Amino acid sequence: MDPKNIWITFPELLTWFPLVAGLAAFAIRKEKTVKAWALLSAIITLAISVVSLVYADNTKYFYLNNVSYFWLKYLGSNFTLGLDGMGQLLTALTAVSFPVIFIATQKTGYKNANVFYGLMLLTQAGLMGVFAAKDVLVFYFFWELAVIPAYFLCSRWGGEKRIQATFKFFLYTFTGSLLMLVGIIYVYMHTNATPYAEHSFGMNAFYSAILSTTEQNWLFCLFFIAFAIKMPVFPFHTWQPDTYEQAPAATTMVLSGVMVKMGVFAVIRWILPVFPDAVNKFDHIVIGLSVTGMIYASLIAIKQDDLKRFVAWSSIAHIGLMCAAIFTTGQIGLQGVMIQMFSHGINIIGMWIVVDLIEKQAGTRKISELGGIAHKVPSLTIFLVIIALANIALPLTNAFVGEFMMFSGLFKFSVLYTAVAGLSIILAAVYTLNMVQKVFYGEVNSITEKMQEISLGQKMVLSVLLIFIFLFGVYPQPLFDLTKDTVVTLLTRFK
Amino acid sequence: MEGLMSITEILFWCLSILAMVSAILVVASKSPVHSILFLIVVFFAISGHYILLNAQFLAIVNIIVYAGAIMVLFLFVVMLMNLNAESEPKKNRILQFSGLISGGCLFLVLIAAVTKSTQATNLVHMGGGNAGLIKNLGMVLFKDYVIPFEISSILFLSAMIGAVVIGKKEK
Amino acid sequence: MEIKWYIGLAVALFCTGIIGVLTRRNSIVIFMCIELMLNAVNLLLVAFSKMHAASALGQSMPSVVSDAQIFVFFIMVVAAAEVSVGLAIIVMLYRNTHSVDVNFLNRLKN
Amino acid sequence: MNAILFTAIWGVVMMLGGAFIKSKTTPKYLAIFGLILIIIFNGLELSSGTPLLMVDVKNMLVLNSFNLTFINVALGCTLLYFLLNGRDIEKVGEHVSEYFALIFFVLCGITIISAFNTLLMLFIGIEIVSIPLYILTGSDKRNLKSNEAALKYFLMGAFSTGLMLLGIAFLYGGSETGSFFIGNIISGNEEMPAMIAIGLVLLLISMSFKVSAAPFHFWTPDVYDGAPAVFTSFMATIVKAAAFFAFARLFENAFGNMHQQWQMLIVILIAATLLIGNLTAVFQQSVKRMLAYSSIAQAGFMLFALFALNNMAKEGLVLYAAAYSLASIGIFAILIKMKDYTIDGFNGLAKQQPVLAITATVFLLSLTGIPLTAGFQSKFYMLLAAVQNGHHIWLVILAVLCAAISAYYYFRIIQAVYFKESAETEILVEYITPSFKIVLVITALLIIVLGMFPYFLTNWLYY
Amino acid sequence: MNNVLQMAWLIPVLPLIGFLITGLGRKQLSRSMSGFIGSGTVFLSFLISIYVFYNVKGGNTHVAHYFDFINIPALKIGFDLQIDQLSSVFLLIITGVGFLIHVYSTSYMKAEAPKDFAKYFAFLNLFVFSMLLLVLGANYVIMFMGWEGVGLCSYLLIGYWFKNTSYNVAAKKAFIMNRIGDLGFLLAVFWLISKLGTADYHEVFTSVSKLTATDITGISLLLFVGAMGKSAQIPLYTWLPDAMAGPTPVSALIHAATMVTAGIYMIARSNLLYTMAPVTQGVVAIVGLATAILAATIALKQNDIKKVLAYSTVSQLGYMFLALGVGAYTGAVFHVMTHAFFKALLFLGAGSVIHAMSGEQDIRNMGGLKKYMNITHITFLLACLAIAGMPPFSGFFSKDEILAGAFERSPLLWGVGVAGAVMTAFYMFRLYAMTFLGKFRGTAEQEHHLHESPKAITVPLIMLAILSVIGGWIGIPEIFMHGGHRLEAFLAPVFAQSNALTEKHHLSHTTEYMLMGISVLAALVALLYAWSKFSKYQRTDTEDTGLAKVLANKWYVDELYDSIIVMPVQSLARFFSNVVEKKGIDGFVNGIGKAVNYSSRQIRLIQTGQVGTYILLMVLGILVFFIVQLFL
Repeated sequence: MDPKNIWITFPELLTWFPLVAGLAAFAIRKEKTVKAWALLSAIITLAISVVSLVYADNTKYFYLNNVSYFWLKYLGSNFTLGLDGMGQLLTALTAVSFPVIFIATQKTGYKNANVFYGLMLLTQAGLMGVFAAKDVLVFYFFWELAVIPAYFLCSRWGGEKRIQATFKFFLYTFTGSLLMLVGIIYVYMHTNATPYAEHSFGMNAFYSAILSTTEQNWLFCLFFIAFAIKMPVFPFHTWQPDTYEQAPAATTMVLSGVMVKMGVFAVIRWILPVFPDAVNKFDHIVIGLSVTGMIYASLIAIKQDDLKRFVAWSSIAHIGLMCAAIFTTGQIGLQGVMIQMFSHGINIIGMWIVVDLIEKQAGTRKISELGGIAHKVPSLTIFLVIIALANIALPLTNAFVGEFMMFSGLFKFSVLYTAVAGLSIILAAVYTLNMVQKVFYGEVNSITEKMQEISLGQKMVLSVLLIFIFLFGVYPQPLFDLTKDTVVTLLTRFK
Repeated sequence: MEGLMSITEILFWCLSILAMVSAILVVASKSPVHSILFLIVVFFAISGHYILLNAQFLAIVNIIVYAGAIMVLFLFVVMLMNLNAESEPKKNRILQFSGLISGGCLFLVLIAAVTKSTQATNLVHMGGGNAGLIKNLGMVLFKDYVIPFEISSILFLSAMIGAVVIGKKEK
Repeated sequence: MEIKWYIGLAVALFCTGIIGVLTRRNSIVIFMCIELMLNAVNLLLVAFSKMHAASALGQSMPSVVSDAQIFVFFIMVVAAAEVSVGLAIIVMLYRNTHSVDVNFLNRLKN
Repeated sequence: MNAILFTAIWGVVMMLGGAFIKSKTTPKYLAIFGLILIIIFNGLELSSGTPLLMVDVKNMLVLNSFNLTFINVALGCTLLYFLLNGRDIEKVGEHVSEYFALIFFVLCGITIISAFNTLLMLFIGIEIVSIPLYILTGSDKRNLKSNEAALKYFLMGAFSTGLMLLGIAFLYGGSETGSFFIGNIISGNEEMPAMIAIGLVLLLISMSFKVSAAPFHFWTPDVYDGAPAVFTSFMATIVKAAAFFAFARLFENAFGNMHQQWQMLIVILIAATLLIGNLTAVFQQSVKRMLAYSSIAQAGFMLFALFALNNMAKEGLVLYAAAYSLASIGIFAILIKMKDYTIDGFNGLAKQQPVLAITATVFLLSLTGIPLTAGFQSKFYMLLAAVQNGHHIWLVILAVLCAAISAYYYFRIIQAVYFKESAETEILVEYITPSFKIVLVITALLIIVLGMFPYFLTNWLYY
Repeated sequence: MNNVLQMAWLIPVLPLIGFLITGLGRKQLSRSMSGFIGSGTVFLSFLISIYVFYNVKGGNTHVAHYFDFINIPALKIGFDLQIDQLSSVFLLIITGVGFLIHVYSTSYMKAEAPKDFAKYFAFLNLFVFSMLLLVLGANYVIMFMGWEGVGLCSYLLIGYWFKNTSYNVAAKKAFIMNRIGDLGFLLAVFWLISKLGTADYHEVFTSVSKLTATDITGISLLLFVGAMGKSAQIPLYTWLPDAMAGPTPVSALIHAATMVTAGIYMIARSNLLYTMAPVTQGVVAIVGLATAILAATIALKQNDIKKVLAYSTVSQLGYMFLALGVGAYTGAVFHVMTHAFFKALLFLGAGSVIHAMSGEQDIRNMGGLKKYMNITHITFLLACLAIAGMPPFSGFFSKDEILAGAFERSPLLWGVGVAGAVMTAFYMFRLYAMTFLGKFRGTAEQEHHLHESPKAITVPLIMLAILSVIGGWIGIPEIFMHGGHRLEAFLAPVFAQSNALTEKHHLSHTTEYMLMGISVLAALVALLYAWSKFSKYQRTDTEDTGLAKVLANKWYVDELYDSIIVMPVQSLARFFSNVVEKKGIDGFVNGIGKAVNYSSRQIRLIQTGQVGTYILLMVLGILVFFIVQLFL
């Protein structure tokens, strides 16, 4: 296809459209209109990403998925966006999740809704940019652009303790990203010249940067801390439960459904290829941490009485597995991570939706105060049970594929870690079933008495999620085909 | 020649001692008025040095501007406020002491540094030399240094405005 | 006469000034000590200028010598200006507080 | 050259104006008009390379595109400053036009110290900057804080002048050439002689005093806090930036080729400044004082220019000057409008004054160094320069950690503005004109544009 | 490709469809409709299974590949179904017994509200689907899907009456214990993948030579761990008795006939690995035997009719594992089959009794039911005889084969096995006698509506009774009839590789006769003793003491697990969330913030507000700088 007659590319569309729509949203005063507008734009974005998936094949449609124009010319940073398999996957996830979230939280009212939805869409733009960036500086910009609106969303519309909680979250991530910035600059100084500058921020320049092993080691630390905080990996996780608990439901969904993937994505995109030696050096430490985190988080999840915190902890546990699998630097493990990024996004969003519905109706998140919802709202129960089981990777659900592959990748790497990590499978069953039993089974009580059947829209949204869950649980191959090349090319650096 | 040199040396030392002693007295003496007077003495001593170094212009300016104008200004202010020995409350000892010490240290450090350097023993061209004569300096000032000279007028303008802004009584 | 003596004298005067600044509380006296410091500098400059005069450099280009003395002149000029402003401030202060003690006012701290 | 002359002239004009104009508002317009003229002239000089009237400066001043650009930045910021704070300057006292005159003199001094080529010019320039500032600091005569600030500023300023002069004297004595021209104080990069070293240290100290770098920063919080807020805003931004420019200019041209021998001092300065500035700012309750400390913290970042001393650093310095000045002027302008200068005074501002709230947010984000703001770009350039220099990477890491701390106190304001509630009845700010809002928005936009396209500014340096 | 077995996917999919219809339409469907759909779909797949069976019998086995499940360069896992002798046998058992139990349920669950009724059938169908997937899967991954699927269904069905917390707890226990096993299973699969890069039965068994002995042992052990969980072996057996909380047909189908035998199927499927790992075989045999005995002992003192059956199931499963352990794979499968018949029958009978007793399950309150419910009584008796191993009932043949196999390995195993058989006979007839003989011990109004159950219940009973009588005749030992063991002949291909590895030293006929005689006689004695002892049982409220008490309390195993596993985990979790998290990590993070604040509060005190101090500090700074610059 001739690049000349392409006037706009998919990554641009995916990034700019939400941005513009978001800015426009600020201008809309009426709550209903702005909601409709946000939903509409989210759906359009989804449509765009669906189309882009059709043209995903970079061998044929390279110029539809890649674009670059001058930016900080003399610093060697061009505004480069590009979608490879992984990028496609995650932009798709982003595109899917936002309409779902908007529909699911349709009922919730916000004061100055226009700001709320504007910020949400800005966050989406930021996420898209992060997943599409092929230039470190651009990546960094979008990385922050995604966080700042999220921060405002959380501390403006969150719970009582929102300010401290989300500020903690912000400081955490900000510190992390600043450290990363130093790392970026350092690597930049070791990249090759470009026509206009003696160094370059381009992705390929970074991939081919010459770094001694010692340099790689401490640079790795700088980068990894930033991403570990975002994922989060034990012991950098302490911001997460508080933030998820305090943030408004919609934002929480974005945070845990998509933004968490930023960390995973970034590790794969920016750490593995740039610091291969360091990765081989630190893999045991990182995997050790992740595995510890899995068990740790699972155990704590057992003790949680707050539904949101419960989900948060379980999420930490699952992310731990992803992080571990990445550092096995094996094909199976990484493919597992790829598919799991998507699946985890879907499942966790589903979890949040259900939790949110419960909170909205029952007015409490305390597991101990709930019970017998299965009588009042059987449909909700069915949805939750399925999603929860998907979350703990029951076969024929999407998460199973991912976890299966990640575990077997990990097994290749080390039997011991796998055995320990495996315990989390059991623990996951324990805490999930505990929750299901306490919340949904048993006798109806005064609090759950007043709950009603959920709306059709919500049912539809959840059903969509279920479709994803089962579709990719039974036939995940499309996702593999999408990401295969990314993984293979990535692993060529670990020969 | 020998004798002459020795005379200048003697003069140098006398002036130096005079300057130092009165400088110390400036700091030490209780009453501000005394300090001022001693400071004037210091200035005179320094002017003496200038003459020794054959920098007549500066010697004169120093006397006129400093000893004459500035110090008198000080004197006026002090008188105006009729400050006397008792008016200054005692400063706490530790601070004074540490001030003394650190000042001394600074002195030692500087001296040590200077003596280290090779240039310390360069000779100074006493007497002679006509660079410091009023005529020559005048030439230089109004030929090469006309720009800074003009610019310094701004300084005085702002000083003047300052006097107005700050000194003028509010209505 | 070797330059080091002049340096010694100037530095000594300068440090005396500093010590005065550090040990006194009367703002006027402190100000005078600062003047003392400036004069020490002047002396030093002149001495240096004559030192250069003595050196080969001075012979070749006499401007080196006069530069320093002009500089001293400017220092005096500036000092004069400074004094007028400084005293104005002190007087203003005295008007408001009837004190010239530098530590009398410390509303601004921490 | 134009800038120097016309600022001086206009200063005189304003001064005389003070004698004849009785109305309080006229001087403002006069000043703004004059400033615009000056900017135009300077811009012409920058673009054409030839000043309007040639004056033989005997090479005591050097006006290249680099410092002309800087001067333009400074003048431009001052223009914004006038536009934003004109009314507040009128409120300070009755000598309105005198204040403006003084500000013009300061500008004159700024142009001098950003173009000086001999130590003499540096000295005079700095004095021309300082003396009016002493006065402006004390201009709120009835207010004891103002008096106190003026006295402190004056005494310490004079003291530092003394140090500087001693330094100059030693440089003169120590240099082989016996010249005050910064170019040829030292020749070659051999081990520097003791006297030069003394002179260098003393100059370094006096300059760090001017730019309020720890441990010579002590005057800053008190003076900024005591001075009338309008003038604080001016001092803390444009003047400080200029001082930095002079600092960098002096040390690059005079001692650049023996950089390694004094880099350690800069390292100490940076570390101390960053830590003290940021840590102390954290606990402040008064926003004004907090900003004073934050200005110290920012100075820590600007010092990287001297640490690195390469092209990147020079670009960065100009960028930083612009970014920092814009943001601080903006936030100060808002602060001045507030009834209550404490952080709680900002509670619930977003409800009452959305425009102020959003712009304030932009300014604070820029000060924090969030991407898409000029603040980020400038910090980024500084870090680039520092890393390029290659030594003491730990210092860079320390810097970013401190930046994280700074986020802590800047965001306290943002939180107050957006997330805290005020007692519904009380009005937080006094009357605000639409024009004020417009200028604020423009400033904010400038910051964002610079944040996205820093080369709009940096390209001028190589014009 | 145009192999008729290609359409094997219908077999599991039909129940799946049934599940979807009944599940989604549960609000609309009437009882009869959902009952019909539920049983109908299963019946259809039963028919297909028969068809498939005959195909296979005709020697036509087939691996049907439908689509790629995972297909990346490093790993290929197809969504394949394997139809061969082994799976076809299981297909028959599952669909056949499954169908009967569905029919039975239509009447048994009448009391339920229509939508719960539908839900019940949905779950039941889902179970059948998973079970079929389990046995049809052509690689361990597909098997694992079914494997966890059945676990899930058993969870759902045990907790079917979810209002009752204790039921939920039981369900949870079942699921978690299964998960523990599943972990073992998974690890085994990972091991296979990491060593062979495949999980396909065929490829694994062909390339098994690539594996070292340790690999094989490890893999087989881990697989066995999986089997422990699923088939309720020591130490993971405690969930099965609790699982009786579910509706009785469920117990019959899942916890007797099919699911619990998944472990046996799996080991039989991977028989080669086990044959090549003698260590594992030993472990399997011993664990199996131990379970058999332990469960039997416990069963002796249980009074809940279903509990007794549950423990007997456990112990029978133990026998099957014994068989597997000693390499008598055919025996194991054979016993699975017969056991499916008679145990299902027993449960259904018990269900019928409970139904009649309107929910009463304690046999001490029963007795003399034989005059009220005849068919139930007869069929139950037959089943008891079968399980007690009385010739010519089905149990006899299978159990005998197992014992024979055990004897081949070591007489000791045989001896213990016989002891177990004796106990079995004893407690079964204790149960029988206490339930049906003697006079009724229940309350009056219970007595007044005692009645024989309706057709839908009795017909399946009868069918199963017939099966449990004649079911054994497909496996008549050589000594009675040459070529009598048709099952062995049929299954031979599956175990061919293993049999090739183990040389068969046949017992002499005399010993074989002797062994049979002994075991049968011993059992018979126990049987009669129990009959006489309990036929006129009278309620005596004397506390059990000593061993009896221990048995009545199931050897206190639950309590043991509670104290050595559950409690520690709980307290560890509490420790983490309260101490490590709050005080430790988060404490540290917040500590940084506090430290900054504190230092800020301290540092700002330097700013004394006094010029003197400031200048002093400056001078000190100057000194430092000079020293750094000039003297360092």
